[in-house]
Amino acid sequence: MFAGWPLLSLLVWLPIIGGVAVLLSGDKGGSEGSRRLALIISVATFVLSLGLYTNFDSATSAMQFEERFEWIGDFNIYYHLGVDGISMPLIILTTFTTILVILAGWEVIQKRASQYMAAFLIMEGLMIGVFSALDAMFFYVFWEAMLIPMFVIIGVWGGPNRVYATIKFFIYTFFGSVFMLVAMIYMYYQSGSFAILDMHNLNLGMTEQTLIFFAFLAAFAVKVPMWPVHTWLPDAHVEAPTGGSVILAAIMLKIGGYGFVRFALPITPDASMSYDWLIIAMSLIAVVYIGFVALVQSDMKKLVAYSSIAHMGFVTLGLFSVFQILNNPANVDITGAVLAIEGAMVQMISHGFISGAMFLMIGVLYDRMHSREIADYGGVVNTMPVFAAFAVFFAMSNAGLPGTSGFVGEFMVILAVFKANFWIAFLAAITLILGAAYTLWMVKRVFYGEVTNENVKALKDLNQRELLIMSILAVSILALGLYPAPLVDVMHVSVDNLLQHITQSKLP
Amino acid sequence: MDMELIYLAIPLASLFGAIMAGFFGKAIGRSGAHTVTIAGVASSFILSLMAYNHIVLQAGDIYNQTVYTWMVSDGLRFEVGFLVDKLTVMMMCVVTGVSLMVHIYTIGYMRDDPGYQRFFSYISLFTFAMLMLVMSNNFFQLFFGWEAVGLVSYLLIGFWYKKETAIYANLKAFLVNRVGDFGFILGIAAVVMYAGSLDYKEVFAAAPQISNQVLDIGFGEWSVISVICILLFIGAMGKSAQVPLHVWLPDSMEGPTPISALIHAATMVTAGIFMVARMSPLFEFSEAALTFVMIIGAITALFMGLIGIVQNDIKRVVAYSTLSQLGYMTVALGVSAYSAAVFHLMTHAFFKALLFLGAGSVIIAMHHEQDMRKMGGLRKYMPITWITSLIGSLALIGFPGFSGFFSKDSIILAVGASDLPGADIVHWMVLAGVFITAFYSFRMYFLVFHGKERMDEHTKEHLRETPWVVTVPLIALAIPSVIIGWMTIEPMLFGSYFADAIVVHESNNVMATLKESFHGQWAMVEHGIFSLPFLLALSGVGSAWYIYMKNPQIADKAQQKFSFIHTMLEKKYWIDELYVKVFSDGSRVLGKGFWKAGDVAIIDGLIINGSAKVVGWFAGVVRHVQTGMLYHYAFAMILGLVGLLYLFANPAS
Amino acid sequence: MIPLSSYLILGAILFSISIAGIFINRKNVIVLLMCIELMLLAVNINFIAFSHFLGDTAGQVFVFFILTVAAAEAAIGLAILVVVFRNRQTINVSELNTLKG
Amino acid sequence: MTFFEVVFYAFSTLMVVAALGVVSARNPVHSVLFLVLTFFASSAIWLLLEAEFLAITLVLVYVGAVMVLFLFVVMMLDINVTRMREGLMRYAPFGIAIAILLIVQMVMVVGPEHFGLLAFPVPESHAADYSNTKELGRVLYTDYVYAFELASVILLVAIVAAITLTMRRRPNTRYQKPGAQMKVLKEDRLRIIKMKSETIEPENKQ
Repeated sequence: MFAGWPLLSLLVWLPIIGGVAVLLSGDKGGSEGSRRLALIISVATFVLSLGLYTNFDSATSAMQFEERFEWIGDFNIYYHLGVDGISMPLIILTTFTTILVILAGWEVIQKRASQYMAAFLIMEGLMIGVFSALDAMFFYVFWEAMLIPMFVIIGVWGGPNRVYATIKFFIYTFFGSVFMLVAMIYMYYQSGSFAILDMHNLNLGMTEQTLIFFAFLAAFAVKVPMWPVHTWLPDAHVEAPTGGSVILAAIMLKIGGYGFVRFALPITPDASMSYDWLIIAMSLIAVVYIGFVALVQSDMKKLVAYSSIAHMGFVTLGLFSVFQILNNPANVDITGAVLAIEGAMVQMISHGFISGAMFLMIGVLYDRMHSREIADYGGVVNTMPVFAAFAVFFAMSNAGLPGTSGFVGEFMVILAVFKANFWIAFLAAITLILGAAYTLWMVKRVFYGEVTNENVKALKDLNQRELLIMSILAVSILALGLYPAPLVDVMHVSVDNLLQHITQSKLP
Repeated sequence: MDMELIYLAIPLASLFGAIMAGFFGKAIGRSGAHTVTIAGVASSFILSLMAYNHIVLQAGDIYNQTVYTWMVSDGLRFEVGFLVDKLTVMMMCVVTGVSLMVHIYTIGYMRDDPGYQRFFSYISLFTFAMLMLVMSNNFFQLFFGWEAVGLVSYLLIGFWYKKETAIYANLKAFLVNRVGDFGFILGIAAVVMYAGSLDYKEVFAAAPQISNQVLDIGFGEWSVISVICILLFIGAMGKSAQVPLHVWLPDSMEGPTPISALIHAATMVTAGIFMVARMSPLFEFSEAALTFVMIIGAITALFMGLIGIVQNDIKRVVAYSTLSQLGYMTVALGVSAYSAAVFHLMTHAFFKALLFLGAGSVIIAMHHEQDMRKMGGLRKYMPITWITSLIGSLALIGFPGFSGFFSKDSIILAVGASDLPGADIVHWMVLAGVFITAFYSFRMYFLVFHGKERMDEHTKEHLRETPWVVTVPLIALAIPSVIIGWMTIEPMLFGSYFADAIVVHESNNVMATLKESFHGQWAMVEHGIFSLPFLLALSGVGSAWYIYMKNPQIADKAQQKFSFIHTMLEKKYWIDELYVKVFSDGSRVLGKGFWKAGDVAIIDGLIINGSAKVVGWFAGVVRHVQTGMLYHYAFAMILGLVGLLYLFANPAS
Repeated sequence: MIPLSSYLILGAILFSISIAGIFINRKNVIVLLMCIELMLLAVNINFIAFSHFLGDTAGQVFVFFILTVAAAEAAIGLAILVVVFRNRQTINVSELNTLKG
Repeated sequence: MTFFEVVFYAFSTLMVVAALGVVSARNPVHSVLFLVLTFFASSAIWLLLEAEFLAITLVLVYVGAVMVLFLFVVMMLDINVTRMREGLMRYAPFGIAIAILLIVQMVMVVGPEHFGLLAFPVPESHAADYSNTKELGRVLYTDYVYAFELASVILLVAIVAAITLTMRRRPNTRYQKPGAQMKVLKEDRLRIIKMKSETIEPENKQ
């Protein structure tokens, strides 16, 4: 299917151009047309992205589906796209999530619906661009451009405190990325090329590596987000419309993790190695500290936002524990480094599904009650039994129950970091308790018990559209939890290749 | 028939029933739901019997195969596979058998419940999960099943989701179990690190080599195998409700009674016992871990039994007796009498399920009244329930000849034969436990079935024996409660039944010591009548009779006299309060502190908004430079020009 | 012959005069505009002088564009001036301070 | 002193004087006229530099159009000259000081020391048949054609901007709207009502 097509270009530009078309179709005379158009485009993009999977050659670590044209010749900037086993699943996650987001906003968004849909489509194209760009400048352009639709989505369709949240979100992320730009330009002067793969082969001294590493850290840590630069996320989530939260949690956070994999680790392995304790400490704080913080949230969206931070802590923990794993003399045959990185990757994908599901779940409630306060609910299961069943399922997957995708990544990372250090694993495994505590306590307060008030009594169970979304997500989470092999198989070679870069000192 | 297909069909039949009842419950209706799930579990049971026939009776090959590969990463294979040996087959028969009884019983117990189909779906799902757990041939699937039974337990305890106590109990159960799983997953991680595999066979093969290694975890060096075993046992402590992770089990009685019988007495709570028995090749290498296991078990056996004395809720009494019996099993594990532990697990599964279902039967008849103080004299209204409960109680206290006698006496003898440090004290503790068990069991028995009829008139009018769907399972469970010990003690404990499933090192082999003095069941019964445990049990029954039948004032007097002890037992040694205060409230305080002080005050307030404020302040100061007067700007430009020219004019400087 | 420096000095003098003019006529927008024209002229002289001495036509092309832009600027500037005057009855710079915060 | 030098110094002096006039004249009209003079002088100097086309353009287009525009605006606006000159003298010394400082500095930078004949010898004059216009046109329409087009767009924008800025819609001006006028229907304007015919009773019919 689609063999020989310029798939990546299509994936990047189809949604963007489609988004513009949706924008032009306008809301005059009802938004039904633009909604349909948006759905068709997103489904088409998803189908195209499946072509990436079917045509993917998981035996090579080289970039595939490459497209390369000169863009700004004087600076050696190329229009250069390509994917490997690390970025390909993320692209499919993006296209998949966008469909759900468009469905989720179907009748909920009445104000400027076509613009809403267009923003998400354009966003989709830009995010795919981030995942597939192989030229640092090109990457940077997508990286920054991506902020604009998100800015608009929160700023226009957001909640009452949206301006504060939007500005905070924007400045936070912008602040980080400036340093990244500087690092990229520096490396351009060193290598004479903006190609990411050339940067991987660049030899850099320890001082340069350290500076570049921290520049990347500033950019990616904000995106992930890692403690202590995480406080934009709860605010942004609380104010964003459901769809915005879903995209934010499901994909935008992954871009931070992806950045670590694509830039920080292979380009500055020596600096990463000497500062891995910092990242590990930050990740563990994210897991434990944020877990406790999530426990006391009274706002459902905030709770899930904090749980996202805790889960993303596993990603960074997995990625940066490789050095300790490799240096632990007790490990002999199976090193565990691959396990750690693949665990982190799986955690990213799975968190995409689960956080998306959690936010959509809250969205369903919010659409009906216009409240995110846990205290306003209680006994929802009495009036929305089907929905409650889904909610418990998603909550369980958020708590990392085996059989759901949430378990896979956590399990792999815990197994791997045990090889690094007992106490790291110990602290990481606390998430088993905390994750269950905050998620299920919320479930208890929101769903179980007697009906607490008239509003809950009047709730209607899921409609067909919502049922469809929930079912798709539930099936995906279950499928990934019961059979993750197809996902990890495409990564193996790329992860091995990444490890080669990581383990090789780049000192001149 | 191909055995592989049978093994595959055993769990899947239950799963099929669960899916049918769960997703198509509305379509197939109430009778459809129970038909399909019972058919599923019944076929699981029959196929399990076939497997038993194949493995045990025909001495067929042990099956150890991978069903499918979940994932391969880093050379580590995560697989779903079955290991069917004699231990597994026994567990499969127990699980499916008890489950089948409970399924049938549920038809009567849940007759009027609106969540009928859901309930059947859950218990079938539980059967599936439990089968996956016991049939697993690797740690990964073990954990899978481990958590899955936890999930179903969560769902079932909270089955009556409107009941505040029930949803509190299910959250508590899940979280406490998660604490155990926390240790368990670390244990698995340690296994992966040192054995490089998740497969039982390979791990066990690597055990001798692991046992020489040490691990530095910050404070001193630990033997790796001890760390692994203790971590794994923490998982078992959660699932099998050992002190200090026992707090969830009594509360779990908020769930429907069939569940208490199936999950919280017969099967799921014994998963920990099963797991340790399965891991015997690892535990055998670590005396430290075995001692730890034994002590935890003894504490549970004695102190949880004591609480049972003061309970008035009929189900809670049974629940505490379960805790105490689990303690016995754990003690047995600790002294390397794995076979005795598993043997007790099996007999206990039958008689405890029987007791629970009997209690449930009483509860049905009493219109869901669970307070024993409002019962009494039920013997004449409910003869079948009465007689089966009596059988269950006798089995529980270890009346010679009944199944419980064989298993419990073996455990006590095994402890006596052990030479682990502390085994002497533990021996006395388990002996004391025998008295206590007899006392509270027969306290319950007398309070419920004998004496004055203390219920109100309305209830009394409607008192009658429960329908056949309830009584048939009672009878069906009463039979094995009586005879199964007699039938199986010889092969299981002293024969070669567990030869290839359980490994015991020569130095720890208490069962071999026991074997020397074992001369057949009759001899054991004869000897048992004059042994100390039986006398203790008898005196327990006697004092229960005297205190609660003959001379009820004594109970009240004792209560007043030893009011502190009574309160302590009533409050369960204040452990619940302690946990609520320390862990639940503590983590909330901690969370609030982190959030308010860390996130809101320091990060957001000081750093984020602080820097924004500094920028604002600075801008406010600098703003005054921007006068809005064109010529000021021009002047500034010219000053810049002059400066620039100065640089040009003096290129040297 | 006339050296390049003479032309440049001429430009410099012209430029300085126009700067002085900005200072002196700091209130009259129209004279300010004229001073800007003068400045551009000074720059143009430099361009043409360099173009001549370096034999490169590009300098003259540049002057051509500067003239174009200056013309456009003058047109728009004057138009703004007319509008401002129409609305405020003054073109005194110190009175045009609505935008000042 | 060669003829060139004479011309150069004469026009330079004229130019500086005129420029001084621009900045110091009391009346803006005078300023504009001085500015015109400055441009004339500079165009003469450009001729010396063999930039004939630009010199002529400066006079024809710039002086002819732009300066006239200035003059036009200055005369059109009723500027209170006296108020404008207030404080002129207060800043004059300051301005002059700055100007002198600048001149000194710039001379130091661009003076003969760096840009004298030694550094930049006077190039050979072009032959008589050399056409500066042709030369300029050649590069303008080849190398700089995009810039040229852009410049034309800028001019167009300037025209449009100037018109839109200054256009004033007078509320009581009457316009013709031919479209609307064409579309008018009879029904919009004419109302036919039925009524009984009024007949005047003959008063004295005899």
